[in-house]
Amino acid sequence: MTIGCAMPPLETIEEQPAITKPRRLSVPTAVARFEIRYSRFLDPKGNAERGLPDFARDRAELVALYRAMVLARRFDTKAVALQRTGRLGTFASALGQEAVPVGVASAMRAEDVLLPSFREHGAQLWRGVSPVELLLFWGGDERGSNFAEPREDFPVCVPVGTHAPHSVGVALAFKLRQEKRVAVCVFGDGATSKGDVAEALNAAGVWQLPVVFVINNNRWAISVPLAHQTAAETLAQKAIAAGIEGEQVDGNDVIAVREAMSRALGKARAGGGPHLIEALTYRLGDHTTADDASRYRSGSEVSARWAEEPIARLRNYLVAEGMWGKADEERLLAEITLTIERAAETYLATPPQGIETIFDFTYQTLPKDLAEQRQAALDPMALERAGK
Amino acid sequence: MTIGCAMPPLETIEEQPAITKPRRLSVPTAVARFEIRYSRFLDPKGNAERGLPDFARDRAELVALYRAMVLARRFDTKAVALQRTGRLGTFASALGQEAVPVGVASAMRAEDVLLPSFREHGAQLWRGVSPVELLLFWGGDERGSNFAEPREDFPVCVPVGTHAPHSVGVALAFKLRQEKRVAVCVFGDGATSKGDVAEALNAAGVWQLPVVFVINNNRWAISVPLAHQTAAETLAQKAIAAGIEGEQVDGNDVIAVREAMSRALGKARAGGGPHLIEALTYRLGDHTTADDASRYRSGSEVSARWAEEPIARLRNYLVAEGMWGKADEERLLAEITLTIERAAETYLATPPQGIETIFDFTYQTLPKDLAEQRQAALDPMALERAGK
Amino acid sequence: MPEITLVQAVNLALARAMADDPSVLVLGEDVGAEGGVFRATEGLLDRFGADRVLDTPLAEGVIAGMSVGLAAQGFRPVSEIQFTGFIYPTIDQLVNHASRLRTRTRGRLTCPMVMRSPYGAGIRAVEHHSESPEAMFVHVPGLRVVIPSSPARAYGLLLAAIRDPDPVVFLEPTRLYRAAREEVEDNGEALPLDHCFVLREGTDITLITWGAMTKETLAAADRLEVDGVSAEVIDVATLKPLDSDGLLASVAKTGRCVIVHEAPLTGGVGAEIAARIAERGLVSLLAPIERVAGWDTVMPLPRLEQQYLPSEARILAAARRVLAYQ
Amino acid sequence: MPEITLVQAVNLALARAMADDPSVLVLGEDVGAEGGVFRATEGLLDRFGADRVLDTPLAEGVIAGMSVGLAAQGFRPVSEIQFTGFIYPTIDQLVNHASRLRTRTRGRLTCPMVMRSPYGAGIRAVEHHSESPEAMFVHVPGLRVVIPSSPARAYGLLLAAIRDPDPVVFLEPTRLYRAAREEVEDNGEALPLDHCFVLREGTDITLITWGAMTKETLAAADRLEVDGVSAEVIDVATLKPLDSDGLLASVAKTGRCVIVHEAPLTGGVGAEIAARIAERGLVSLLAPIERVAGWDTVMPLPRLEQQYLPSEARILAAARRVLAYQ
Ligand SMILES: Cc1ncc(C[n+]2csc(CCOP(=O)(O)OP(=O)(O)O)c2C)c(N)n1
Ligand SMILES: Cc1ncc(C[n+]2csc(CCOP(=O)(O)OP(=O)(O)O)c2C)c(N)n1
Ligand SMILES: [Mg+2]
Ligand SMILES: [Mg+2]
Repeated sequence: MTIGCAMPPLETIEEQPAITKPRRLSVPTAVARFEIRYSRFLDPKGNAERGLPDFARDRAELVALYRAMVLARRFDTKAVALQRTGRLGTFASALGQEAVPVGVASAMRAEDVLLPSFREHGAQLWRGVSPVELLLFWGGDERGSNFAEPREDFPVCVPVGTHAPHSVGVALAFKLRQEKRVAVCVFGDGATSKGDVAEALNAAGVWQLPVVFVINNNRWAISVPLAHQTAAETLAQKAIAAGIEGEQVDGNDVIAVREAMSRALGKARAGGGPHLIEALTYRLGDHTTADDASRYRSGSEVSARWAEEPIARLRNYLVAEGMWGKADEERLLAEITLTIERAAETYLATPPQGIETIFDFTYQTLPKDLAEQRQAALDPMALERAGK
Repeated sequence: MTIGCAMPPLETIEEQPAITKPRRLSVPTAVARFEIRYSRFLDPKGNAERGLPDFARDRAELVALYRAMVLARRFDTKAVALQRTGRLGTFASALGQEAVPVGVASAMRAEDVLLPSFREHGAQLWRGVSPVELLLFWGGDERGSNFAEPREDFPVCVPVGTHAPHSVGVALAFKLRQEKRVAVCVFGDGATSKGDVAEALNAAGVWQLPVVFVINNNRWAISVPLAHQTAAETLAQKAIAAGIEGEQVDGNDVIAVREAMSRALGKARAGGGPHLIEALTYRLGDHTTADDASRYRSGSEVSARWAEEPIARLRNYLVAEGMWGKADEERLLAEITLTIERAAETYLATPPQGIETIFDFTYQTLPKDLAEQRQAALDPMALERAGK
Repeated sequence: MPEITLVQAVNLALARAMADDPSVLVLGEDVGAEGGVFRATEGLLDRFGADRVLDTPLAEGVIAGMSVGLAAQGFRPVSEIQFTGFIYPTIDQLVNHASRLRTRTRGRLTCPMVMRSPYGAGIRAVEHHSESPEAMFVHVPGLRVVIPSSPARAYGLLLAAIRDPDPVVFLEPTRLYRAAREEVEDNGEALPLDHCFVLREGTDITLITWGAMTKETLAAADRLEVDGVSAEVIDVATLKPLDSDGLLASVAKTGRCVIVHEAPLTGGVGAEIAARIAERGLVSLLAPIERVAGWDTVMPLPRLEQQYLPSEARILAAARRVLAYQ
Repeated sequence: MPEITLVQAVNLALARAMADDPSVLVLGEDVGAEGGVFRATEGLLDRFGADRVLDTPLAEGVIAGMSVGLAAQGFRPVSEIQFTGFIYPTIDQLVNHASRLRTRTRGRLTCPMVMRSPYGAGIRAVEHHSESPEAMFVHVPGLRVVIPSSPARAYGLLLAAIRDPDPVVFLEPTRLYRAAREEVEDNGEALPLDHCFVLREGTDITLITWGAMTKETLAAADRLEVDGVSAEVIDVATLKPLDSDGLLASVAKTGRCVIVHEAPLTGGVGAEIAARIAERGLVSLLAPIERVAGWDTVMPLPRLEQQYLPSEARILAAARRVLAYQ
């Protein structure tokens, strides 16, 4: 039969083909099998369930993780307080979720690029964004996204999931330049419903890009619980649709998050392609300072979840192992309190930018018509002269 | 610990928690397992590999399927010929893929709703859209989408994958009205990369809607082969991300397509929720009449695929079973040729609509400013008077 | 008759429409138990049940697309997009499907859907929560675009939008959600979808605006009155189709015109209005039209947003230039 | 120097930019072996390899989004959207990210990306392949919008767009892709991105247009010349930022103006141009501005598309009304 022959030729019709007896296969054949695995090291009480990974045998490493989680929580507490007193804009606290950003960032290298959602201050702080910069951003000042370092990290992404495609581009840049760097994109459980995320996972798979996607699954997207977000048993299995690897970790166990991240980053750095990590945690606080979670979920659900929160968990382990005591805790809290208070003062003392900045950064060079508008915006006298 | 307590209390720090010996689990636990199955009944030569489903024991049923595939192919041949002679617009032939639309539509009930892509004429014809209407659409006349029946089916969807969300809405309508109807949405392998499809699958899963998604996987999206479209081993596994059931069938075996569809439709009708079927076929022709596939794929790849095409496969089975002979074939071809030729004549004899129609159907009632434009468009005299 | 806010009027109209017509559905992110982030859908879940008030997955594209499917099946879906910053993924469905389902099927299938979204700046919201993209929708044939600026107009226009047989983008100015109260009778009466509203009659100059900017514009008109200038203030309200006649009639009377909107100047709806006046009202114009609009920059974060928004002072200055023109 | 078509000029500019600058990448659906459905990227894969010419999965959203990521990393991605009917899923990325990456990071990250797309009607294409959505992009602060109307301008403007440090939407009129040939020297010289082009000088009336409508507009000008009318024809070409000065200078000279575009009238870029002239050029206007544009309907399927597109006759009629105005 030749190409372009639209119908089977009439002549062949009487060439009776051989008939074979039906082979009566009772079931269809399985052509692909998948499995999603879950891992953790510390149980909710802080007991080690398995041998800890190497980094976790080092007290300094664990204390650094602990410190970062406490810093994140204290930052959140301060930010909420500033918002409540009208000195900060709407703010999204990560109360109870600190192990995800800290576990993620602590496994990254400085030269990797983080693409955070709006609830990853913990990761931003670890990577060197200052609390002042974070407060500026949440206080409504663009300079908060012009952090001194890390210069190539993306700013907070407010539109849910839309940064996932960016991470594909960043990772492709690394691959094309043959750099051993990895893009890390973090988003929430709600974001997994967005087409952007599916498109990004798929594209990352096609090019086997060095990118790690992390789902900070805090079980709620504002008022929508996970069960109404998807029928998928796990969010890690979103990876299967893209033909990439996915796994689940206890997102309240910072050791588990960091360990999974390290593996994923190592694989990506070695050219092994993308990876998806679903970190199971819980949003203990309101969605943002503009939210009142008691409208849509019960207090008892929340209080039950307090028993799993990541800071107490790691502290229990540290204390049990004799690595941490009351004096350490007091010293740490004092240090962090000072850091945060100073940052808040600096933030509050920072005068707003001039209005000209909104013009000056629209394009690299100011177009003519925009220059005229800039002039008008800067010159209240123009209004005066016009007769107000 | 009470809700709202941001840090674990300092007092508890010295209450040494019990230490348990690490349980040394060597591997993480599997929390979810999935399997994608593949089914077919007729092998490429037309031999039955397994016992056929009930409907396929009935000659009339099989002949109807055969006729529908031949009709689709002949329609395509005619449409391409019309295009080549400047009497039809760009056209997308389904050469070699006829078993998918025919298998899909033949399993549906009249009251179900089909949401087709641009390569499913075979399904539209089965459901009652006339060849004249199809030619009108492809000839550039909106009346082609105002088919006499089935009145609730969606028109051809040209933007890839954007009809998947529509099928969610249609299925939700059925569910809310407690009607035992199913929405059937068909799209290509390329469409599975689009966020719309992922969003639709997920939403259908959340509400367990009566919708069957069918991937007409012809291995190419214009010039992009499946391997560059996704890293996923199968496209059926896109369902896993949505927590819904997915399976693969031989899309060149019309019996397999229809059987899988019947199961999926039955499940959906019974309230069992959505289903995804990946039908594996091959685009034997160019992407459209505007395409030249020899630019991007080899002739030998294509000729090898001719050995699997669906019409010869079913005919071989029918002939081998003594259900079909040369005389049947000749009679069928004559009948279909007549049908198609008459349709083409009617199409060619249909004068275009008046330009007023583009105004009259923009809204249900014509807004004032549009009425003025309608007037201007209808009145060439206005131009005349203006001095041309 | 109770005095209610704009967002309460939206809620009232939704409840009324749902009570009157079982085909009306409300859907979107957090519209159920949460009652919407601004409480526009508060109480609807309790009253009408989970079959008519649906929390959707977090995906604006599928909210728009499933609305098309529901509408084609005879439902009247009223969806909420949480902020206009997240409305862009719906544009594909609005342009390629919702707005043309009727015309591409020559009336066989239609699309009576409403997409509501809070819009505009001035509430010190986070990034992407303050934009005014109405011009993008106004350019799309087959859509209607409606923006209320008072509780009563919110009630009447939303009822009309829901009852309309074609797709409507309904943008609600967040800055006005709770800014003022007005008596609104829940009488089920809709307002027309193709008329602008004269908020204040005047003879010397026409100030044309919509949405939250009605506030500053009315304030400017008050101020002008002190100076002895009689300003007519028009709330366009139904931006598409646009009531050219209503606007032209006012300008014919006053001969002078300032158009005010929050969205960036270039390509804003003010351009269309100015163009129509320049085409058909040129004879009556005694002075150039001025537009006072958002700057052609990205909406700044809250610390600078007040300097982005057209101020009463800018409106006044423009009006005075136009009035002074000989 | 060879005579080449507009689509060949696009190809030439792409090749030139890639040869000059290793950070330039080409990506999109079917841009590789296929060379693009219109052959705009033909030969680039062979010449520059699969690391620089990337066939993407079928997902316009990710094409736009990954361009942002690539651009932030210092690449200059030039993506192709196969038809503007499929460009809508990119709007979210363009509005919420590409156009504001610079301003939201105060210059720390920037977005030098180009998104090319064939656009416009007149080639008897299937549904959704004939739209002209330029106005949607012109409204977005931080974007540039460029439309060439000749091979030489395609070459020079595309080079400029690729070298520009900010995001550019570059729309190519399909109807002109192979309509005419012109000598284009491959000299690597870019054209300015903020100037309109006077295609024909004249003194009695200014005809302003862009894209494929330059053809009918120039024909109308020829015809007017027969009648003794000297028409100036301007190709706006760089729609955003808009060269107001260039347009105003011409209208100041002629006092009369007709604006011609394919996109629907309402909210089209013609509105912005008319508004600017009405604001700043009113004194020089001897007659009302007229706009000749696509109707405010959905673009019809091919059998009616010619009646949708502004014809030479409609342009002429408008010009004559404007000329006759006293
Ligand atoms: C595209 C988009 N739609 C809606 C919103 C409004 N919104 C902000 S956060 C949020 C829920 C996000 O849930 P999830 O992804 O689980 O992240 P979480 O807030 O729980 O960290 C919504 C709907 C948004 N920011 N972006
Ligand atoms: C959203 C969108 N992008 C691009 C196109 C142009 N286009 C038409 S068909 C096609 C390939 C579709 O591939 P697939 O989904 O596999 O369907 P097939 O054509 O193979 O039946 C493309 C890219 C389109 N129609 N819609
Ligand atoms: Mg969440
Ligand atoms: Mg395909």
